[in-house]
Amino acid sequence: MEESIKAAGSDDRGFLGGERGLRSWIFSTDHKRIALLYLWSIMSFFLVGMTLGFLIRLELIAPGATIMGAQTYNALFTLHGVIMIFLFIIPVVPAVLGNFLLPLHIGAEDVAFPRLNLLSWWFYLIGALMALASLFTGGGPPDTGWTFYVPFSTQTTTNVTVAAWAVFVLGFSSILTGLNFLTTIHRLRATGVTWNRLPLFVWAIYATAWIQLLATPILGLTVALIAIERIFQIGLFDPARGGDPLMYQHLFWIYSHPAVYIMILPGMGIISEIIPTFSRRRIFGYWAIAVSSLAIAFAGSMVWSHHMLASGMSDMGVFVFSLLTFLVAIPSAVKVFNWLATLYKGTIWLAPPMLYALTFLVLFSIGGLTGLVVGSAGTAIHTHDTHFVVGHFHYVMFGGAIFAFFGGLHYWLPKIYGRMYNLRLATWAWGILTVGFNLLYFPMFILGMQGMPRRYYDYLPQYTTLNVVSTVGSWILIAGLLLMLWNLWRGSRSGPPAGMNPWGGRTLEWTIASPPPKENFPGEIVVSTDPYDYHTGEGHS
Amino acid sequence: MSQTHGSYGTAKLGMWLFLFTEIILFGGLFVLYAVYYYFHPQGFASASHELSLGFGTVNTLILLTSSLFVAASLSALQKGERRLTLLLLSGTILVALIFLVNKYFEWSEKFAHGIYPNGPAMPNLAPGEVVFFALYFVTTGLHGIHVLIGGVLLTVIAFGVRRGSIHQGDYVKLENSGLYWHLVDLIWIFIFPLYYLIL
Amino acid sequence: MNPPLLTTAETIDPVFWYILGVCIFFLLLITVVMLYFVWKYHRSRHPYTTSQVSKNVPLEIVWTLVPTLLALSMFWYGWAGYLTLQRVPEGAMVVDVTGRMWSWLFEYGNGKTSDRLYVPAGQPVQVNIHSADVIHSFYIPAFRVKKDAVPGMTTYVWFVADRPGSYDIFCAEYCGTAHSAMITTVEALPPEEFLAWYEGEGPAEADGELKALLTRHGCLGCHSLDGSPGVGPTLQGIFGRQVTVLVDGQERTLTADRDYLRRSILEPQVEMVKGYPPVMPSYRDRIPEAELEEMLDLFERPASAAAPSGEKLAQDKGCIGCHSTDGSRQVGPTFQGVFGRQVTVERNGQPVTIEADEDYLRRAIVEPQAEIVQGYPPSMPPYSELSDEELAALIDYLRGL
Amino acid sequence: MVQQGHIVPYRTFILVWLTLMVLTVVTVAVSRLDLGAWKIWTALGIATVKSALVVFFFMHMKYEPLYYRIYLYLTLVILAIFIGLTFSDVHYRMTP
Ligand code: HEA
Ligand code: HEA
Ligand code: HEC
Ligand code: CUA
Ligand SMILES: [Cu+2]
Repeated sequence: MEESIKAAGSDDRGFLGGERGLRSWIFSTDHKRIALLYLWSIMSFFLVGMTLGFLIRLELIAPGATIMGAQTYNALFTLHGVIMIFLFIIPVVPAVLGNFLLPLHIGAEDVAFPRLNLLSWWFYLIGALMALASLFTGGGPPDTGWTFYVPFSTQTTTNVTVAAWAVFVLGFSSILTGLNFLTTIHRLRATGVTWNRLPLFVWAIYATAWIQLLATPILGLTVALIAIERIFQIGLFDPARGGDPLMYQHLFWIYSHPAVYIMILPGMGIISEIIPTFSRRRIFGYWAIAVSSLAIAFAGSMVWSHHMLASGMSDMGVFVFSLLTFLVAIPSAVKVFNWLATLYKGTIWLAPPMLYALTFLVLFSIGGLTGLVVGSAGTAIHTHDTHFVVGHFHYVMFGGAIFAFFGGLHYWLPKIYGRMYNLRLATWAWGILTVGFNLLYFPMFILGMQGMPRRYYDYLPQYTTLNVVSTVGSWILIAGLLLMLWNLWRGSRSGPPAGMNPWGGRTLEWTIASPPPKENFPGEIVVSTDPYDYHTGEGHS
Repeated sequence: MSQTHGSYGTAKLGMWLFLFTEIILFGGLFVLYAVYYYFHPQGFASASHELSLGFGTVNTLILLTSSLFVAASLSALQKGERRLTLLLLSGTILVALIFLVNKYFEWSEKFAHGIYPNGPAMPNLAPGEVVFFALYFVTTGLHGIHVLIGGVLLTVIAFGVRRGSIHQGDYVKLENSGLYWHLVDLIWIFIFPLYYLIL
Repeated sequence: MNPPLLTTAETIDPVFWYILGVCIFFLLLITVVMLYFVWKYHRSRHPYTTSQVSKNVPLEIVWTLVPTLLALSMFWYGWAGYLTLQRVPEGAMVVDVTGRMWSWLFEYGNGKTSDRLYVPAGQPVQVNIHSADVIHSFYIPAFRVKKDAVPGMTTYVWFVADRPGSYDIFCAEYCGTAHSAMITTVEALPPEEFLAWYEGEGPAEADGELKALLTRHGCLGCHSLDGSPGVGPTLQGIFGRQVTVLVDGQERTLTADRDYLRRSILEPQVEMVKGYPPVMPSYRDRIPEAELEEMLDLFERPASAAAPSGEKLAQDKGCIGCHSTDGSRQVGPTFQGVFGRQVTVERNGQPVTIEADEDYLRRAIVEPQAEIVQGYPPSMPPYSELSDEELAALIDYLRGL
Repeated sequence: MVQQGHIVPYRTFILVWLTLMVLTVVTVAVSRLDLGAWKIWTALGIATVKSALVVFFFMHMKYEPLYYRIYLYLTLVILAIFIGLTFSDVHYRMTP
């Protein structure tokens, strides 16, 4: 891929230059090269996951068998979920943008443990390959849903065991990344980068890293127990032997709820960078945003059982977890209001990153607010495990985390590759994507209200119309997505030079060349500016 | 500050963070223990009688002693007493082996009675007893794996000390491996009363 | 009952409206403010920043506190609704339901069983939920109730069907291959009719014996009885058929005799029918020996050429999902009195009024888009796959309503 | 480059070790008494003291910067939340 940047004239290839060849990449300990390794591998799996989503939608275009059988469908949404969650959205922002930017944002030469960083990538790759291997070995692709609920997951004859170990390995990768980032933020800040001068993206990564560190081990344990249960049948969750199937769900969600904040917090960090830059405006409520990231991380570890409101849990459990769920929404609300206030009296440039950031505000709000509907005890009973939930989580994950990530790509790819994509095409792609997105997922809220359960291969005819709309939406979405990816790809290969600071950002990465030199900064630096150092009377140049 | 001065503290912080994840990993098993104990106090008590208090106590004492050796070996290295360091490390590794051998006998005794996952004795047990043994095997098994890893780690470190790559001026590898070993001990300090002592 | 009993739907719906209302309010607020700022401070209108204020503590407090209070109010209202769902009114009729892969079995106080839930309209019903294998979830959207069926636990829901009619029951917790086929209905009957059913033999279990047995054990989730391939091979004419199986990877052809069928059910993974995935669970200890014997007997007996039942078809094909039989308007017009009634339809965009005779009904089923009843959306799918007998049976059934 | 961590005297370690030994014996002895529900709490209490000794002396926590301790407590609080909130379900469950 380094071939892609042909040294054009004076253009310096920075960390992309120097050593060439595959080995110089897959064994590199440079955080920037590792970030790109992640980018390429994660994006490949993203396309696989996307294609599966597309096939799911095709099947649902009409009741009955459309293009596949029930068993295939069940395997498809399982893989779609597993790939999207564990191979894509959990690692994507920390591993790609976090890896690339964290050292730059704090004025460091690399992360604290560069070799461990490389090892994390290898774990990611091995885990991913194991997940793929589960498709072709044993009793066929797993068909449990990404949640692996017992006792079904311990009884099905499909290849759940390998998938479980794959998730275990992926969890390891995530833990090591979190550990690395926490240590980096603590120990490697350049002189002058005090805690109140950290860019909010770094704060977000910091909060995320804590969740990765303290929640992921439970996931490792949980999937290991599934595998052990399948191999030895020890009966830990079997009621006939004194176990309790609901305890599995507790363990699973103890990780998997906090995991949704692993997905969204770094995205929120990106938004906190983009909005000030394109408004030429100091971020409003720096501390409110930083502290709310920590608050989300902490409170997020206390609400897991809102996924179990209809599971036969005790009423007290329902009371406690529903109440805490409403409280965890508050820090998100605080962030949204502070971002809005940042626009006030700024000068707003609707460049593609900003378009994604603003769309994020709306889509994430829709997703978050519908989270309240599924979090309230009375209404949760009706909406649980229906397409309403499917709508909710695609809005927060795709409309939230991934739109933020797309914004981040548009914002930082010119820094990473030193080249600019076509702004007009990017705007078009954004428009198509946004229209397709809403057409695809909004009908799911109505379907859910009407009672269509999720993970349904076949449905009753009264749900047909909205399913057709949704499927058509997915086609439009695809068009936008492919256009966007192609434009970014072409831009990074052969766009015009982007220059050091195309957007006028104030964080440290904009003070060095694009692409950044291998050693990042010329020796040790002393920082005396604030990451949001804008002044009244500024405009876009 | 930048990475050139401070890699000692950096490595140690990294190790501690890793230990936190280990605490949570075993913590998950303790969550299960707490809940199942709550559901089946009788079953747990009667099953716990089946475990040998003697083995458990000896293993506890052994492990605590090994922790002393490791802790002292660090002080020794810091003071430059290399021979003493090596002696203490060998002691620790020896103790780790004794622990594992003990564990082996303990497990095989259970196996001989048909108590193992899906073993012949299991269907006759009360539900609470079955989960007790399930948890017992998973927890002590996972702990055993940690003992093994810790032992191997310390062996590598001991060779490092002998070769001189780990010395008075650069001992963070010993310190970190020691931390890991202490964690293994720490976990056992809780496993012991929970599985052997409650009646 | 006084005061009049609120149904579960009547309890939960206002909660929905309240929470959705607050959500829509905030969404509009955020979107409007955002769009306004973007317009007002767009760089073409506002080329330079005019303020760098970055802190306002009172404002932070306000926009923390107001959402908190609103959130608490939403929580509380939702909790109150939930309590209603959990508190079964006095005098509720108790029915037990067991979920298994992939069917529901209802058991009533007098030992009667059925695979649909028959209840008297207007009387509260408590359903105690059990599972025979994995986790399922008992879900009736019309009543806003749902609860998981967890092995080793008994859970419950209650509801009251205030009008006679047919309401969908879904399995909402993923439970394997035929999860989405684990569907049945609540049949709310007028109290006298219910009593008649409850005490008599009733029309409910008119299905063939074999079919009933297979449904009960969830076989029909994967196997058909009409020759169509499903997850597994069809069971139509299975007895005596030549099958090619793989044993330890070795291909072998044999005749499906009694022994083979027994093995296929108890140890499905040993002899694998070629071309099918190894997903069939073993039914050892899951089917009582007596029932297994009965099942094999029935396989052996050549299938009687039973005429299709129109009512059954209407259920199976999902007609009842959109059409009521009690005169109420649903997605489509009611079936009650449909035969011979005067309808106004749009044909090629022209409204025409015609009498619903046999021919019209046939067209309306096979080619519903050609004539759309006025006032209804053109959402009915065409059922061109129906055989002539099936169509005739359906129309016969409609004639009787 | 010399690493200057705190050097703990052997004497401290030996004292700690002796205490740990004694506590182990005590906990075994106490477990033979009939304390009813208190039994598990005494056992856990003693285990907590023992582990604190290991953490603070053997593992040098006493000599580390304050934030190490804060992070350790954070981890323990999170674990306590995991166990505690699980009981908000389990403790009130009607059919275990
Ligand atoms: C990025 C991922 C992400 C994020 C950020 C969230 C955020 C939230 N989620 Fe979501 N959720 C998922 C991913 C995510 N979720 C997934 C994947 C599932 C399904 C898993 C599965 O079963 O497969 C799920 C399922 C799920 C359920 C279980 C549904 C069910 O199965 O029955 C619940 C229930 O409470 C819930 C609630 C919430 C809440 C309250 C938030 C809150 O954090 C949202 C906070 C945000 C806002 C509230 C919006 C912004 C604020 C304002 C606009 C101001 C106004 C605010 C107030 C008045 C409070 N989610
Ligand atoms: C990051 C998370 C993420 C993302 C981005 C998506 C993206 C999509 N998902 Fe998602 N989805 C999940 C996470 C995600 N999903 C999870 C966790 C579940 C739950 C799983 C479970 O229940 O266990 C789920 C479940 C789920 C369901 C519910 C299944 C069911 O319950 O029955 C549906 C149904 O429509 C769906 C659809 C889609 C679609 C259409 C997309 C679209 O975005 C995809 C758009 C498609 C494309 C853009 C295709 C691009 C194609 C190419 C580039 C190649 C071209 C190839 C061909 C034309 C063949 N998903
Ligand atoms: C998960 C779906 C599933 C369920 C439920 C299921 N089967 Fe099967 N069945 C299959 C599949 C797939 C095959 C073919 C592969 C095999 O032989 O295992 C099969 C094969 C068979 C065969 C051999 C058919 C032949 O052509 O030789 C018989 C007989 C059979 N099943 C009967 C039953 C009965 C009776 C039940 C219910 C008590 C049942 N099955 C439930 C999936 C299922
Ligand atoms: Cu039963 Cu889904
Ligand atoms: Cu959640």
